[in-house]
Amino acid sequence: MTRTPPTSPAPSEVSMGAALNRALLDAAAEDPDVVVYGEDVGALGGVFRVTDGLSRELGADRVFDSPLAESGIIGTAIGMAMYGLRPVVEMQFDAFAYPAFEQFVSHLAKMRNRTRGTVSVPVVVRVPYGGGIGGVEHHSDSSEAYYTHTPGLRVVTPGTPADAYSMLREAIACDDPVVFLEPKRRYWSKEAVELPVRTEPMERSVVRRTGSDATLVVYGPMVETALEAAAVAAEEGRSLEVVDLRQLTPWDDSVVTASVRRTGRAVVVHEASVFGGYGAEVAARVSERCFHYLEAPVLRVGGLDVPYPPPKLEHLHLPGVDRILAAVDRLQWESRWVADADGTGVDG
Amino acid sequence: MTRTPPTSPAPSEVSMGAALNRALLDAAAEDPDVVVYGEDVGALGGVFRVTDGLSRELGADRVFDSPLAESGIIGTAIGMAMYGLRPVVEMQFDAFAYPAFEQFVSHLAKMRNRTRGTVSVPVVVRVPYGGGIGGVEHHSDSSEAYYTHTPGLRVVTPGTPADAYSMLREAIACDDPVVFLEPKRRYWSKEAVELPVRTEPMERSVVRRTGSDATLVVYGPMVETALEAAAVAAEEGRSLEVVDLRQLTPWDDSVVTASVRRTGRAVVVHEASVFGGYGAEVAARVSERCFHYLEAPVLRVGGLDVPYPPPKLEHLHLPGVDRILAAVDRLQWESRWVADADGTGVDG
Amino acid sequence: MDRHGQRVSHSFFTAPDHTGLADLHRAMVIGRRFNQQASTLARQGRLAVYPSSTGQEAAQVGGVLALGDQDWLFPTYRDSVALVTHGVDPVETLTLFRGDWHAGYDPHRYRCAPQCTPLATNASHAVGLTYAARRKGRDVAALAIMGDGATSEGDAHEAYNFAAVWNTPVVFLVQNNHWAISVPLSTQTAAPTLAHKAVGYGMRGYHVDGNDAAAVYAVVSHALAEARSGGGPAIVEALTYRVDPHTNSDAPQRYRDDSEVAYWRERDPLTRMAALIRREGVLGDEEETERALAAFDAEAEKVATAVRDRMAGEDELDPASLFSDVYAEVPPILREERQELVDGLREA
Amino acid sequence: MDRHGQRVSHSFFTAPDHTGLADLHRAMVIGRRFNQQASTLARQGRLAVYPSSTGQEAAQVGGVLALGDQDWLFPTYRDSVALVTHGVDPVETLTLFRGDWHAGYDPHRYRCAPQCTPLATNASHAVGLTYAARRKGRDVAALAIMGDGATSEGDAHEAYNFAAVWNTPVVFLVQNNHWAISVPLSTQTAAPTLAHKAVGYGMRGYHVDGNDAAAVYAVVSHALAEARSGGGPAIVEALTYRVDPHTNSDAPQRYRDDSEVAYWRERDPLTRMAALIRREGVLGDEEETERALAAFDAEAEKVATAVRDRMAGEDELDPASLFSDVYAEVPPILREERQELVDGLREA
Ligand SMILES: Cc1ncc(C[n+]2csc(CCOP(=O)(O)OP(=O)(O)O)c2C)c(N)n1
Ligand SMILES: Cc1ncc(C[n+]2csc(CCOP(=O)(O)OP(=O)(O)O)c2C)c(N)n1
Ligand SMILES: [Mg+2]
Ligand SMILES: [Mg+2]
Repeated sequence: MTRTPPTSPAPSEVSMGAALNRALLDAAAEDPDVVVYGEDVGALGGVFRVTDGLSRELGADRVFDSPLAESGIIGTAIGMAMYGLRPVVEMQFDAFAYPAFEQFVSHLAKMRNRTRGTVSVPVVVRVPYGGGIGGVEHHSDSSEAYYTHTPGLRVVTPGTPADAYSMLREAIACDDPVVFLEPKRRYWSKEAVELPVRTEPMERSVVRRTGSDATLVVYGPMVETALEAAAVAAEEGRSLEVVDLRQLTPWDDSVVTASVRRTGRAVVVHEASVFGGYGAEVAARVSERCFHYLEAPVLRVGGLDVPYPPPKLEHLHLPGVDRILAAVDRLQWESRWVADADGTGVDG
Repeated sequence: MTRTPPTSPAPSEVSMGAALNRALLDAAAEDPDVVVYGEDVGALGGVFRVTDGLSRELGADRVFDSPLAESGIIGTAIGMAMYGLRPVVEMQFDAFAYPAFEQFVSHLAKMRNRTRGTVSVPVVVRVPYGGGIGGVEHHSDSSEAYYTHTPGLRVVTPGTPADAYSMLREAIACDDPVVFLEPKRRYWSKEAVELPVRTEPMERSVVRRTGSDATLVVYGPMVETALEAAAVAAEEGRSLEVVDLRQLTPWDDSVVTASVRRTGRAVVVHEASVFGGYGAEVAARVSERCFHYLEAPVLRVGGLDVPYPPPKLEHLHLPGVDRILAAVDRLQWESRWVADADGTGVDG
Repeated sequence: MDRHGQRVSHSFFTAPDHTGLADLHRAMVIGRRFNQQASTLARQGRLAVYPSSTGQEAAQVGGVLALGDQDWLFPTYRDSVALVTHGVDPVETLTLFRGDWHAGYDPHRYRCAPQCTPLATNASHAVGLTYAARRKGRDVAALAIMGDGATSEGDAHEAYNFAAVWNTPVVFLVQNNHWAISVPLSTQTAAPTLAHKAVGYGMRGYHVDGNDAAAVYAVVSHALAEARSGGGPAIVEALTYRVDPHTNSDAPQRYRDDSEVAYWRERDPLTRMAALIRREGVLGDEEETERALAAFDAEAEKVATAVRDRMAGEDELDPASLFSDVYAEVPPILREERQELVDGLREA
Repeated sequence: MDRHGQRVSHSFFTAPDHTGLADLHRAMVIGRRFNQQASTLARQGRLAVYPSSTGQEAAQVGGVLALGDQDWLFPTYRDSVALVTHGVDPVETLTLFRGDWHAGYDPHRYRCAPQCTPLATNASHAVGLTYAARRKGRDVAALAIMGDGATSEGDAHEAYNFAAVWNTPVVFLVQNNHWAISVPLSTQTAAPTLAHKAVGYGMRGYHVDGNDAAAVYAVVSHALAEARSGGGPAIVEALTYRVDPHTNSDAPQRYRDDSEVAYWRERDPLTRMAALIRREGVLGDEEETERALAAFDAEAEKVATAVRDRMAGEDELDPASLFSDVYAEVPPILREERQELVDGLREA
């Protein structure tokens, strides 16, 4: 995940957490309408320290703790946005955003539409999501599918520190409500990058590694994992392309479909349970739009269809390099698969 | 949707609403642990009259109104189920279940798993869902995808009065928590059936009409619509098979995959917005499992990816016979489609 | 005022002067006529639904007229009379119920949030909005209206609490009309009054005769003044009664006695205010009074006629408008769907 | 008891007798030791996390010992000492924090719901459970514990209200330990006390010194007795203090002063109770007293040692168990996933 330009002096390593922190600081410094609040985001700096020092730097009237009530947090943020502020609020963990679900679906997503565009609600909801940190129950949900099926919300998730910075700045500047999903296990992932940085616009998917044999479609925490898998595959002589989706809704599928039309094969990877997960949309869309280009069915690798497991078993739930490569292996590389297409049932 | 056996005396016509009402009555009469509560389910008999007369028949201690708070309703139902009752609660409309989302996801779905099977929570949550009744905002959501992506919940939806009766009885007897989605626009749909009736087990998908050219995969409110479409198609010489899914999670795809392997083509239809909808799972799974049998990509027909429209525009959002048949027409019936499979892009 | 319109004095609150009383009465007369007109339109099927507030005019008018020039109103579906009193175009008020769109007016223009259906959910918006206004140095208070039933929702609690902790100038006007559809107040609370709820938030609670417009006006004015000067938010419980059915499709005979309605009709807010006006010569001598009262009636009739006339035709609704305000810009996926829809309509 | 362990009399509540005082102290001593042991295990990385309740033993022990034989406990993550006092196997109590599974015990066996992390969400379960028990003719009350922060959640409100309206025998024990992670009480409420909240629900509210086990015991016993005999539920606010960090990964120096901790250490519940016991000769003469106190210490040490020993090894966790309790029966989709997982593990 190194993007050091060869000529300039090497920029320093920045973690995703630090990049997000800096993005909040810079956004608030530039725009007095930006306020940051939630549970423990003030003095403590957030349980993941993403808001570390902000209250001190920007003042306790700009960065502060609220009563402990998620629906109230989203609701008040909507009201603030109606009067011209740009609130950036934090849900402490993915599962703790559920109490606010009605505010997300019935108000945040719909306010602009309900009012024929006269009221916009530029709220950013930061949600640390996903697993891999050994958290006990309710601390590791991948809740993206709940939001991405809700028209009116913009759902984005960065996979690298540079994107974390750039996309959060964009999200704050954006007039749509943005659910900003932060892959919490990647808060400590580092990248050499000079901040501030501007990466591709967030609505665009990005090819993180080019390849010719198959496309790995990923986002958030799985970007790093997919790049590792692609590196291992390369050693084994298989060339995998890695596409990082970045904005999940509204989704522009053009980068992915172009890639799959080139490679003819695709595996979608995410941490969330496979059934009804975001990968279903990707697989369905890619299967439809690339039908005549596909050499093999689009496969999905993801969480098991069970409640998120306890810490000691989460490694069995989370997709890793092995499971990704196993899926790649199942992409019908041998001609017998195709020969079997007479209906006697290779996948029966 | 007539199932009159030719020899027996013609049974009378029963509406879906009446079938549900009777199922509640019979279940409660048989099992003293069944209690029915929610908003306006008592004296009023529910805003759709599904609980009409039950409070009188069964007593106000068995069928009653609770305080107006959905999270509290689901939460108390969980507690009751922990002590051996079988509560059947009503969420007045789909969108009004959202305040309880945390209880659904973090407790109802997980209680059995969290406790290694020692605590089961046999709660049935009845949710009138979907549109087509000219309801103003928040009264027509199709919220199934939120539940079907949540392991631990059983999500079922009947498409006919007989199924409404039988599946609700099964749901109440089931030891899993069941989200029982009632297609509210079909409350008034009638079928000649003698109650009580026992249809196929709810976890089994059912072929409602056999056909050989393509498979329509539907559930809930779209069962009737798909059968209409198939009838029209038949007149035009096209033979459509209609599969009614019934139980959406956990889903046993065997009936659908067998059908699609036979017909080679499939269209998934639902009212919910297409993006990230339940149809994505069906399309993804069918595309994977029937890859070598498919003559055309699996298509989806569903709601637009916008907030549910106001009454006067909802007809543009909801799939009807025309849109279903238009999709069937796009299933690449002409050989030029196949000939084009060289990569120059018929779907480009 | 007692139930016969006889003035009773109160040392604490300031009663409105003659002009104030006249304004209250005029607005109630218009409001009542508006309720009747809208109910008629609903009966004729020209509105999809209408939740009448006949009997509750005093509470709504008294509350709204207490608002200052910069203040905002956060109403529910029940509060169309409040909107009309607040200055929202009566036809735009009915857009929601007509089914043409959701909110029919520009909230910023009228300082009036969209009428809210998900119970108690816009109360926190009021808290956020007034918070934002204070941050921007503007003296803006808000009146957030909710029903007795809505106070049971978690969102009411969170909004009250945020307001109290943040000390934002919001007055929560609880219209206790004794029923939440078919559910009586006794099912909602075991507290002596809903105003008692204020205690738990450390704010003021007022219990007022909601059929006495002058009293409501006096109490809400007082509460707003207190709130504005830093004295904190307040709950004002206005005791009133919904004389009409919940909406035109309700069946109140199923849950309440006609005698109860009769009891409240005798305490009709318009009759009482008219009695006071006549008794005290608020509008001048007898002749002047009758002339002025007739003028109110005439004005109300004009409002009703205008509504009827302006709603006689059908507004042309542009299908493409479904897509225009989902996001600040129309994203590619919606551009595609729009194209498909428009093409489909052109073919048909 | 004053802060030095001097008895102060109270006419209303009945103080525990000598045996009662001894029991309270013994349980606190064991609880304290358990907290220390668990914290040590967390520091050693043998627990994924541990939220210590050192300083809050009196509140938990006093509350739990007031429960009758059929009564249920609904605890939070903070309340491990309550569990151990209630009789739950200490090692099973730690299963959650060890990361082996979620709830480590059978709730029915111990009449103890799983420790709850989503704040305030199990309070309504307690209401439902006691409601069900009453329906079944059993005399079951419940103690539902929550923190000061949790009272801000909508779910707390709904649970209080359901309990009051249904008149179920639940005592809500609010452990006001002054902090919700880093957020002080003043951010949660503007009310004089949290016990004031009871007023808005028409129930009793008690404010008790939460570091005085005898007082907590007396008040909770009283509240339970009242509730049991139809007097309605109650909120008992126990004023106490979390002396340790929120969990082992917290950084309290970021948000609170050591002097505050010191202040509360001086009011340590164990020290106070020991002083009273010594002063009043609760355990006999001086020698008997010291012997008995030493016996408590020894017993506590034994509990700690047993915990340490029994947790020295690693439990073998069966991957297949992930699938066994998601539904009452393992559905086909999970059978497939289980097979795939097991096959994958065998290969690797
Ligand atoms: C969250 C939510 N749950 C349920 C409903 C359905 N519903 C609409 S109005 C109503 C009754 C509301 O009663 P109340 O708050 O007293 O207001 P009123 O209608 O009497 O003015 C209900 C249950 C809703 N709109 N929102
Ligand atoms: C719904 C929800 N939101 C947020 C959290 C994250 N969280 C865990 S503990 C905690 C503080 C709770 O404070 P309090 O209720 O006072 O209990 P204490 O930890 O002090 O015992 C928070 C915010 C959560 N567990 N659940
Ligand atoms: Mg009401
Ligand atoms: Mg606390």
